[in-house]
Amino acid sequence: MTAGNGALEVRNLAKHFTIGGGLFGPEKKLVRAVNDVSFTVPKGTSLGLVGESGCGKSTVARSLLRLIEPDAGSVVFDGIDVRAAKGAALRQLRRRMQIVFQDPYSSLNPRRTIQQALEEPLRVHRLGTAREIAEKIETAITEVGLPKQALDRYPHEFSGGQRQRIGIARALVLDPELIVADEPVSALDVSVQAQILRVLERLRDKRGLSFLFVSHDLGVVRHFCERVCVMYLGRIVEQGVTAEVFDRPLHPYTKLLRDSSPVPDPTARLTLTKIMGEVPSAANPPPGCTFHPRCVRAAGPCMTDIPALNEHDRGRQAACYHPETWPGLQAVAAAG
Amino acid sequence: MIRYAIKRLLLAIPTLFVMLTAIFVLVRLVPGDAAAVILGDQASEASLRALRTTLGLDQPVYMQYLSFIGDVLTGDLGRSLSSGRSVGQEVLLVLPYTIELTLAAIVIGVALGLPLGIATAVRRNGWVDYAGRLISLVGLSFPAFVSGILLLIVFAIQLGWFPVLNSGSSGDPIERLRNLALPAFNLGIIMMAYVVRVTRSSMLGVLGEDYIRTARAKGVRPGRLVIRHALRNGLIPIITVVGLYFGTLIGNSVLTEIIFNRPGLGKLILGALNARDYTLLQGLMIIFAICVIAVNTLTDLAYGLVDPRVKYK
Amino acid sequence: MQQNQETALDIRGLRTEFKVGGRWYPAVRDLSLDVAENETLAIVGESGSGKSVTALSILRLLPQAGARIGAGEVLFEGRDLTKLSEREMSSVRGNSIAMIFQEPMTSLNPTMTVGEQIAEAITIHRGASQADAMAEALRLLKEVKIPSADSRLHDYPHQFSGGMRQRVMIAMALACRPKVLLADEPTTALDVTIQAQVLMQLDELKEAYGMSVVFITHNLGVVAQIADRVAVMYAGEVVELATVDALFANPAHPYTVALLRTMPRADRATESLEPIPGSVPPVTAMPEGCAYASRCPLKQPSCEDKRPELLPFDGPGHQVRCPVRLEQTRG
Amino acid sequence: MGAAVSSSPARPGGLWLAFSKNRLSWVGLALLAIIIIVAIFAPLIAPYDPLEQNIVARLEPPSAEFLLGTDSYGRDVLSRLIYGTRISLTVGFIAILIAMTIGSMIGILAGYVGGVFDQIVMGLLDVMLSFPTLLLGLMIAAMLGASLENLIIAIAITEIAPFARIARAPTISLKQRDFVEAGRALGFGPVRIMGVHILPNMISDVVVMSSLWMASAIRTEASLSFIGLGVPPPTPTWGSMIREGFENILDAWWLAVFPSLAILLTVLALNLLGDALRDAIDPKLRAE
Repeated sequence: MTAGNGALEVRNLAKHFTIGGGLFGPEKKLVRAVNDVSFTVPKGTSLGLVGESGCGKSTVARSLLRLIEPDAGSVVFDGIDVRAAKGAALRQLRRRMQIVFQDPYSSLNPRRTIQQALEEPLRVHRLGTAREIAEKIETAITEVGLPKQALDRYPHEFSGGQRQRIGIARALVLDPELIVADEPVSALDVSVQAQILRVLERLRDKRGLSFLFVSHDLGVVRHFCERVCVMYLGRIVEQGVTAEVFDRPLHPYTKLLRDSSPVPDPTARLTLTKIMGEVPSAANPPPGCTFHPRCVRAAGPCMTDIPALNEHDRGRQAACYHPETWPGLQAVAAAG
Repeated sequence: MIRYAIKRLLLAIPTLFVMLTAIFVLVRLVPGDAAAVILGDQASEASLRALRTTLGLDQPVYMQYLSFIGDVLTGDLGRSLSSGRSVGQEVLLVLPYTIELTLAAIVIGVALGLPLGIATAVRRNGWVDYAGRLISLVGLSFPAFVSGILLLIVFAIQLGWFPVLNSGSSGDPIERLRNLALPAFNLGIIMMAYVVRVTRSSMLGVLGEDYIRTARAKGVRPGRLVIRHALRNGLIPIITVVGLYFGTLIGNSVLTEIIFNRPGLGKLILGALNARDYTLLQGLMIIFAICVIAVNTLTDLAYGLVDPRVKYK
Repeated sequence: MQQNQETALDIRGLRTEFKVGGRWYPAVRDLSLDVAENETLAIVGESGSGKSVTALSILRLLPQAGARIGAGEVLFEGRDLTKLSEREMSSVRGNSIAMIFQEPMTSLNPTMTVGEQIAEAITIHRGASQADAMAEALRLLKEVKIPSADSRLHDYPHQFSGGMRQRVMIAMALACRPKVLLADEPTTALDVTIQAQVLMQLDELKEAYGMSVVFITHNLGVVAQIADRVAVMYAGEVVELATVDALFANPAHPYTVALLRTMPRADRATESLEPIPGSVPPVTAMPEGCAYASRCPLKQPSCEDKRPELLPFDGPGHQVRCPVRLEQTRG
Repeated sequence: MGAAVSSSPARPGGLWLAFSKNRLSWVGLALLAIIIIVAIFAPLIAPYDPLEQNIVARLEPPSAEFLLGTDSYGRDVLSRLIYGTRISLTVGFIAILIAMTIGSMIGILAGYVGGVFDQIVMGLLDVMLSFPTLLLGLMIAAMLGASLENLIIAIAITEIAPFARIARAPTISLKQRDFVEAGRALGFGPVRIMGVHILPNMISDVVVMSSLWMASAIRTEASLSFIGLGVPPPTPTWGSMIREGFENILDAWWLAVFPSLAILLTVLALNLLGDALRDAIDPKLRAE
């Protein structure tokens, strides 16, 4: 493994859930929520994780911080094995990797003032004197664009966007190096969404933060992330530089996702002749490439074998036997 | 559905074991020598020893437990210390009266409580609502023996409409009904209070659901909206809660039987308590436990019938 | 676009009020809109703009306590819907005006089969027998492309996915061939690929059934996909009304302009987003003058004194509630 | 009051506002206040010694001398009623306090830990919950013997299961809230999360129910006393007074009626209060 370079490296991450079972439930079923997921977030960069609901993107995000314990694979942050960390080492890691949540109404304890919410992590980790702690939280709250007076108030006195800023401030007080942002702007109105994206951009530039940015909104990911991983039914089906992936998608699912995303331009109306089917249940995935029942290009091995995530062009990877072809993009035939 | 039913029935088995174990432990909670407690201070050493052997108290606790479970599973609940009859016989003698009483109470409670509960929810904050809620609160505040005594004083002693001394055993159906009326009404109004309350909160919850708005948007009129769309969904929690109420109903029927001097399990318990007849008491608890488990199981099955989602959960 | 066409629904001066702390405050103010036959009118706005309240007001589905229509008329087939009795209103709902909602997961009755729920409107409004209604329900399920519709007719909602449930909702709304369909954020809770399917299907059905659609959404991308005309709402008012092409090519109101600049696009790089500063004034503290003034880059001192009116802008049917912009174009 | 309350920062302000608008809640509160005052100042209020027997004045009907009459030992019913308040409130309050503490701890733990532990604990509690409260109390009291302490223990045990249930439900929903997840991500320990982030957000649910269940505890106490399993005589308790009245029901109606009304009023007061509180915290009922 690479030694401390500040990067987050995820290899072959897997998480299975069992549903059902128990005394009342139907038969036990194994749901492979996340399967063989690998990616790297170099220091100071943003990686987007896009996909539709149930594709496993949030599970990946939470597994990295061990809010959910993954079943297999490795997570290495700055040379330290996250999955093996215990006790003090784990607490240390939790300082360095933080999370921002989707729902600003659920992410703050309604009974604690903003001051209490921001102080608590510093006190628990015994970081600094009372004076230093006070300075630190003032810095954090102004950094996210709220006045110091906000500290004495309770969460319910703030709007959704303001709460989201507070949630970001709370993640900041421990001076993390990586932020896992799980749909941080999805619950907000567009005008507020832009405000929050601005705040995150500023933090990335000023503090040199790395981001794993989970979202279902291609526009937001395109705006915020240099690179992107597209997930479908627990697997990464394509990854690469965001603009390239969205402009010239290799995997038919990426193309479908892009073509389905509405753009504010009446001259560019949806031209999809046919969008087939729905996402199958992760408890009962189709054999072979899990996308094949919805795929116009499916043929031959697609029905039986799971395609590997292979390099198709410089820095472009896709898990597809019959990737889309684009002028100027050399299609490297997938091995196997 | 069948799968669900079988699972539910299987689940009753561990529950029964837990209850039996709890009863076993409870009965052994008697401080000091149980035989001495039963026979009193004056008992001779010989009679004490004899009783200990009869009750199996001279054996180690685990043996006592095993033979207790074994006896229960083979249907042997022991013999009453005072009458010498088997517990099963004692219970069978009076069980019909208790069943008659609780069934009558359930019918009264649901027949009055359900419509009133629906009315309070539909006319929320109207006078029906306030009246219904007040009636239900007062009903819930009565311990069964308090309401029983008040009913007895007013309708039997002062007005003389019903007999003061109840003889449930009368063969004459009219007389039997007259005997049943007051105690059943006593239990019924408490149950009604309970049903009104549960129905109201359940219906209020359902009436605020999105699918009720959908139905209104479809042009469904208020009557059909309440009966067809809201009630069926509202019934789900109502059934559960009414099933859970069965335990309270049994407890209240004990008190009611004592007040109205009606034969039944209640009087049997009181007699056992006064005679320190621990075998009979233990046997009665086991029977109650079995009844409660049976009713809970039935409730869950009914739940499965009303809620299509249960089958697939 | 709406020339030479009959008006299907005409809202005039609608004011819908909510009771907050014992006082009535308007959530929708002085709203006038008309929907032509076969037209899709999108109402777009952020949360709290009053767009959903408008739709609920048309069918009078607001919560019975704490909300009321304070003023205005909703003219439909020669009648003012706000004046109808509750009984007369019932025979309009689901019959000549139907509605679909945002949350497909909670908007269907969990204890009735989807067939029964679709058939219900037919038995109520058409007096059809249960058997005929179920046959029609099956046809509708097929029409909205539910796979193996025959066997799914007797399934319960929890056996369907979110996208399928929304199709069932649509089938239910179409059951009596309504003149007007009110769609309140029908695709917001769905994934994008499913959203695209439902949007395209709604468009096809609109043509097939000859309906007018009032489509409520917060998503400008969705608006661009399906609308013929667009009303932009802000703080309970329509601030701009235009054909879809005019709105996106030549947005007039500063709010519309700002809104378009805050939306990152999937199909091209957005250099920098320009967030709108500040927030929407709360319904209990609406300013005297223009509700957008506090956030507006074009604000003039006069904006805060007097509420601007919705006046014609350049181009047919284009209206805007901003005297500053009107001044600019004239000048 | 409204203005002061609405400017208070924490959410309970809204709770208080909703509660105080309910007229019935005030009736309950006033009744309860009177009952508590009576219990505290019993020696000052009671006209006679509740234990003093008076052979000459046996079974006297209510009169100017004995406002609520006398019992078969010639003891003043009013005085006994006043002292009986103490037993009912003490038993109800302490039993509920015990049950609330133990039950909430079980509920939070089961809800937070989840999994098999939760299933087993809840299975056991379900069994307890479905068993008739009165019979369970009766059984325990009968086995332990009649005394004030045993009565409290018996009633406390019967009320543990409902508290555990009511504590578990919000714990589970709070556990899924992002701020609890955030706490874990920030490196907080489970004790801190349960104590600082879960408990304060659910305690109102538990406290509200405690008023309703104190009513039920008082009912159970009276019922057990009535059966003869309560605090032993000659201590005056409402249940045992009614029992005595019941034995003389044909010739001395007042013996049973007045303690009956006392129980009814006390339980009603607690129910009114608890109901109003519950309506106030139930977001489903408070919304709109």
